[in-house]
Amino acid sequence: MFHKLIDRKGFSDLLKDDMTIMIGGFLACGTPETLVDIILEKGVKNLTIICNDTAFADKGLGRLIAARQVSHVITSHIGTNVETGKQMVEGSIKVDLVPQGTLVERIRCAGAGLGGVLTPTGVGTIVEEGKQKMTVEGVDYLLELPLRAELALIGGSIVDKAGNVVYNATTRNFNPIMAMAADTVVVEAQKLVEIGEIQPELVMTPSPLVNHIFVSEKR
Amino acid sequence: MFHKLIDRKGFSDLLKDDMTIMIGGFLACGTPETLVDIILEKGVKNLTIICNDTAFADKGLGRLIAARQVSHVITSHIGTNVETGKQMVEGSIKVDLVPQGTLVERIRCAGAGLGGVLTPTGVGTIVEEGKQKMTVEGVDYLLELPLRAELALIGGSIVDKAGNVVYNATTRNFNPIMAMAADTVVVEAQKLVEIGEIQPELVMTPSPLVNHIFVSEKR
Amino acid sequence: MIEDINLAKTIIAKRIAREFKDNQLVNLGIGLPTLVANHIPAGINVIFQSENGIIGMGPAPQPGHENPDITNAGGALVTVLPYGCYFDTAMSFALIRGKHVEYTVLGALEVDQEGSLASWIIPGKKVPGMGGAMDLVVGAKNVIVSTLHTERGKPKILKKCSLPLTAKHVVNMIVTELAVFRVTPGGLALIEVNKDSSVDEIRANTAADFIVADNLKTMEL
Amino acid sequence: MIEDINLAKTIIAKRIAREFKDNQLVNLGIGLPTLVANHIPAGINVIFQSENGIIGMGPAPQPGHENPDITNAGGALVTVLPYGCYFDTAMSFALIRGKHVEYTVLGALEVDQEGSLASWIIPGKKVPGMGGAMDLVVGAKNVIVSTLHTERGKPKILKKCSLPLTAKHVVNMIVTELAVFRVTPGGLALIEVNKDSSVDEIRANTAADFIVADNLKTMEL
Repeated sequence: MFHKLIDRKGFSDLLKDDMTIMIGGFLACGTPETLVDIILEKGVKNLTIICNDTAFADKGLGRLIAARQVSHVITSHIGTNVETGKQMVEGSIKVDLVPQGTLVERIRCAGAGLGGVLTPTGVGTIVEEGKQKMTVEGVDYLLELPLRAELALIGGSIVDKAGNVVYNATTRNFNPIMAMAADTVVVEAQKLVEIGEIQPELVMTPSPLVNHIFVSEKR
Repeated sequence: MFHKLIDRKGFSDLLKDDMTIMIGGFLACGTPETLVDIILEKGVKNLTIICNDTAFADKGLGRLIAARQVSHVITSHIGTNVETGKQMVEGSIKVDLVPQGTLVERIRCAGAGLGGVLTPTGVGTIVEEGKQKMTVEGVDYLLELPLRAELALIGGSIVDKAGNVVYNATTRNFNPIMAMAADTVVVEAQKLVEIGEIQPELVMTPSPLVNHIFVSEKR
Repeated sequence: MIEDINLAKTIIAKRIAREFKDNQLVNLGIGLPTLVANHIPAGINVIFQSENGIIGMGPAPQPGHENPDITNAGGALVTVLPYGCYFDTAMSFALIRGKHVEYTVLGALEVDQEGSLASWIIPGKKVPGMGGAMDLVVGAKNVIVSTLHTERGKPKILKKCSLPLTAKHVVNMIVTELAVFRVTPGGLALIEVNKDSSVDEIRANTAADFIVADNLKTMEL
Repeated sequence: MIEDINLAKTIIAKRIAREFKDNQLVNLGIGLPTLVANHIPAGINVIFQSENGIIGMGPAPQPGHENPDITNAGGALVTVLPYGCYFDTAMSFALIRGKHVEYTVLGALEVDQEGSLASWIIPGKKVPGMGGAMDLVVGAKNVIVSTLHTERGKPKILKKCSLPLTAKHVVNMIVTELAVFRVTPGGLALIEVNKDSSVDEIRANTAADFIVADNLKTMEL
């Protein structure tokens, strides 16, 4: 019925050069670290990464940048990873900085079939460059467009074998939003449980959104 | 510290003629029935009600329509309440029909400080009348605008004394979205518990959104 | 024609039930579409979504096990299966509009050869509202219209809908008790015929232009 | 001038902490604003939001009680109070943008008399990114800038910001170790002066035009 478990090879086979990948986590909290390990091992190149922040050169998805596997990153913050700034100055990585609330709404639009959203954030700043500005009831807004990926990598705390996901504490962050906005969704499960063990009200990512479950090798 | 409990009189005092009120529930499942009782008793008139559906003439918020306290309803479905259709034909109630997914996004926009959202729903139908149409990457969308209320009435299953709310099963529906989009939010608690009794991951409406807690007289 | 309406509805429900693959997420509308759930082939696990906030909706509860907090989009008491979950309406329609639902099955007042559907209003007569239907037909990956071939002798499948639309150019498949049609870029195509009917009978009872598929088949139930 | 930077920061934090009322929801930025949490007056319960997904954030955990799943927006380990809860980033910024957060307190590279703020980029030199700051200053009901009055002798409060803005016309209040300003429709207004400073000293160290409020007060800490 549900056959979603994959191993290292199964995940590695999904990876290709030039892919666009969303990776959950906030300064590495909630990031699927084993999946990042496997991307490092496979060595795929020229990736576009969509993420809240580029974490650290030695922790979280920031390791992919340190390994020079990323040519483009769409994110809200790069200040904690010296490699991102360095490669940006060199010109070897393209960095699109997006306000955090706008970033999450753009991903949500893609996942929810919405064509865009009007936000007041960024009006009157360089963020508005190249964007359509609209006035609704006297207030100025920017039209922000959907952001989608081929692959979303999600860090789940408790995952049942159907693919229902619970995120503990602040590991939730971008994970459930990204799980809606990619062609293929892989969740790294801190803890795998049987179907029926998760209270149905507590599910944060419903099982049909999850294509593959990988059991974490960390912790 | 948290002094949010109100009684019948406390709630009744919030009610005024001509108010715009959002009421949670889906065909009366999740609707705060005691609060509806109190509106009936107070007899305030000329209300604008924002709701998923007008429920039934003898159950849910539909009772307010049967009592002719409502002059305008913004909703996705009126088919289960004969009174709504009858009064619409008579011309004594104005009915704005909004697709369910658009209705919830419009309420979400108001609650989330967004100026509007582009949805493909309703394109090529009478729903597009009077609305701005936009094309993004070759797809047509309607620009749908925020929908806000003075008062939101919420049906909560488990509520702690700080105002954190959990909704059981399908009582959730519009409740958590409406709880973000009104000047004053009143939750009718099926069960009131002490602070600390709700798992922090399970909270669906965070306490700062709730102004008043009314302990349900039903069930 | 098949005169027995219950038999006709069962034929439609059985045929639609054969469309689904294992683990697909499906939303069934009120009325006729609900019957589809009773005919899912053995070995296939279809996951039912209800737009009021369920994935993994199960059958009606056993007497004595009713829970008033668990209802479907028609307001009926239901159950949730062990792999199921609940969510709010914003999430529900994000799933629907975002193409996460594989199939939506719904009824029609009228459906036409361009794939447009009218199902929510008869102006001046019946105005129930669109509920979630407009989002469902725009958002689901596949839209199946389930309808009796005719109503009081009049065809339901038209050249062009006359009633206000639910959505334009969204229907992928039309299943009646007599036939299965697919809406293709080249127009409406008849792809299956009930073993007790014929292309001629279908032509006589359909007010739309349609082509007969080269590999026309008998409806399997 | 107050030469001791730690003393200066404590003065700023203490003064800002006096702004809040019981049960208000407050977001504190990284760095100086974080210190505000240590000075909340007795009897006042301020509810702290962290934009990575907490309401009811508590202090750092006791040694031995660290939980790597509970972090704040700066990535530091924290705790959650009994009335607290967690949510995703979409909800977090819905709360922020939707005016559900009463106060946001944040630092500045520059702030100006029009209430515009620059805090996220020094082009060609330092490009950390805006993180959640742009949403916070646009969305919170009240924006308080906490900043040392000068940096290396240069005023931080200007006529007009020269760096790329975080947002335009959003700041309500500026608190330094010397003074409290309010941004009013009539311009920047000096409303409080540190007991060890003077209007003249403030004028000498502020590069903005400001009016002195009629009811100018001494900063209470």
